[in-house]
Amino acid sequence: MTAKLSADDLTLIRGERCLFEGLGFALNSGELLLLEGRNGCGKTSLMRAIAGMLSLETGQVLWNDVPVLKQRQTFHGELVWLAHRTGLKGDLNMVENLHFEESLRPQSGRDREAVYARLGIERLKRLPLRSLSAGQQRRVALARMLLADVPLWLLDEPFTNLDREGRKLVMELAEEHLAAGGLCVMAAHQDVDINGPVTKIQMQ
Amino acid sequence: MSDSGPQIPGIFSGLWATARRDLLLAWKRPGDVLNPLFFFAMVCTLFPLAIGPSPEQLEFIGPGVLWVAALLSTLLSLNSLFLGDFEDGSLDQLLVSPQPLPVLALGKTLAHWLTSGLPLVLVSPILAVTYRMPASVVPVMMLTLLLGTISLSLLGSIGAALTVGLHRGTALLSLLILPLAMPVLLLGANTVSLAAGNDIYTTGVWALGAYAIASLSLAPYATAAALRISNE
Amino acid sequence: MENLAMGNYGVYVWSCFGLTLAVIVFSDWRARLRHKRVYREIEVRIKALEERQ
Amino acid sequence: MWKFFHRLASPPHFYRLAAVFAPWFALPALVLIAYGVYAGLFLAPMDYQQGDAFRIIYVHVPSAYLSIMAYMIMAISGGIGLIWRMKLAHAVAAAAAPLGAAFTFLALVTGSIWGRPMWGTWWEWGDPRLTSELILLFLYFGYMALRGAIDDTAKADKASAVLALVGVVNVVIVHYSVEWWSSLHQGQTLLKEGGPAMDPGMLYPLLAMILGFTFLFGSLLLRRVRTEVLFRERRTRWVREMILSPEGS
Repeated sequence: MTAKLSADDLTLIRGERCLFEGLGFALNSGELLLLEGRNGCGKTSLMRAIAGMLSLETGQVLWNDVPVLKQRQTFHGELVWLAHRTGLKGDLNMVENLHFEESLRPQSGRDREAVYARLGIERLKRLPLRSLSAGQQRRVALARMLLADVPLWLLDEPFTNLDREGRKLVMELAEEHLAAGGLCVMAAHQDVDINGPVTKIQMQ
Repeated sequence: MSDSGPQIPGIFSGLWATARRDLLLAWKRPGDVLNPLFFFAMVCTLFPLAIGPSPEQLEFIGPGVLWVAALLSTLLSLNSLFLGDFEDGSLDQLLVSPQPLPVLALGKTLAHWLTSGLPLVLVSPILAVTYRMPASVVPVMMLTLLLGTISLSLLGSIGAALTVGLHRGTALLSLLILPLAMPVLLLGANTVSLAAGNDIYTTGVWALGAYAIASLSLAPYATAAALRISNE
Repeated sequence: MENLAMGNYGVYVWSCFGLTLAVIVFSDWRARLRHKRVYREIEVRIKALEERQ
Repeated sequence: MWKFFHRLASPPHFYRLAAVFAPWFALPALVLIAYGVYAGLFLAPMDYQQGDAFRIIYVHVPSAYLSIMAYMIMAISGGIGLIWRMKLAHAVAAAAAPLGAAFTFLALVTGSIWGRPMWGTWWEWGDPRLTSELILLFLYFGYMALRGAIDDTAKADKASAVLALVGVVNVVIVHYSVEWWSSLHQGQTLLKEGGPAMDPGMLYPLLAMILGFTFLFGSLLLRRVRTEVLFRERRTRWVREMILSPEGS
């Protein structure tokens, strides 16, 4: 199955500021879109626009050549979004948090224990997330991403709060996802070293 | 990836999951459930202290006081309906989930009602007794509160969704919701008064029921639209 | 004069009409003022931009 | 036809047209209101129950009617703005709110002044219309407060449109529930519904006032929408060109 994410002529104005204008891209299965630029230059806004959460001044985002706003649910069933804020509940433990996500999104049926072990969080299952470090919480968010069965990954600053090893792991996971025919949009202000076809958008 | 495409869990799964998660959160933080109840009891205490303990007077104002207290305490708990989700980013995750947003909003509202409206209904007889409400009227009061709090939770979810993420959100929420909630209060309190005066009160109950059904079928859409707008 | 007294209700009737007039005039005056202010602000900003170029 | 609406909805076009049309609303308003006030105050016969105090209806009823109409306009244009993403519709909604609130306030105060000689009190909770009107005023306050609390205009437009649409459903419910409530506790009201037919000498001035107030509202609204459009379009080229052009505006 191949998938395609594309956009043309995206313009977003927030209040008085024009964050981007006439922006376009096309991304096919197995490709990575890298959004570069310093903080506050509109990477997150572009990511949110791709996810269909912002109303754009002009242009549209297309999934398999159909505007995402016309098939919001289908589109949302084919993506996970690793946002800056993890969206996990501090009062609940890892299993409870992931269980919630399972009820909303198609699941890949991967071996859970193996995923936990790979992310190094297999011992944290019964602890409330509040008591984990920021890096560990981010790993739980990564587990959520891996357990979902979706072609499109939206990764907003995935390296935040992670150590060198964690960063390497994220890059490996992204490479594997691309190799399996997935698509990936990544916003990062650091250097990213991922093998595979990469499109870059430099944002001002 | 299978060729038939991945299966998105059904809408009841989404409804149940959001409700279950919020109930679980309420279980881990019982204060959030208990505080509005204490508030309810305290507002009910204020009136005898302010007006005086004359039994006839208390019996007369009882239905109104209980209903006003219920409305205010629901309002108190509404502010946190979407706030926690907004702050930790799970609201974003709900917005990009493949489930219909009105269903998820309904799930959250259901959990809100189960943790704020329902306890209120269950506690109300104790306070009604202190206001010398006749035993025959108490079930009517509970019924009106049951139907009324459903409507209030649903109406309130619209207001909470509109004000989530705004500074000064709490005061604004009251300003938005109180005028919308006035018909519910009016119907509820007067129905109980009618019942206490041995008058025919069924009109009020039917009207409250109709209001609850109408808000059940319309409010989730408004809430969903408001959530998308607030979170842009 | 008798007509104006409105059979002892004059105070009420005239205050109602007077108040209505006052509110309408006030609201229109505020609207005009705001229009002028908005226009002036835009004018100042645009002229300043023009001169800089 | 569509083309006409489309052009009307374009901000520069509307901005120019509104300036042309505003006097065409103001003129009939002036004539009708002048006739209505004169005829209502001096020509219309006295009400046999209320005496001359009934003449207050000549300002009370048009205000009350406009208070509802402004809310409808607000909700409908909010809905149009939400569905068809028409920016002008949001500007209309934003401009209608303070006007509607002003007329609601007028309806309340004139009703209350009427109540003083009639009921012997400034405020009578038993009157369903006044009570509904008060709740309507609160709805306007809520709407304007929400608008004021959101900095981003586009977001404020959409959020307040949702609120207005929810509110408009509620206005109907408020009306009927308050009616029911006051039927439990008897009350006398300023304008009796289904009462005896009005004397034509009383009715015509009232109709003239209602029509005149409608035109007046139209002209006041046009002016406000114009300001709103100018403010919202302050960064656009047409505003720049208009301001730099020698004749200005």
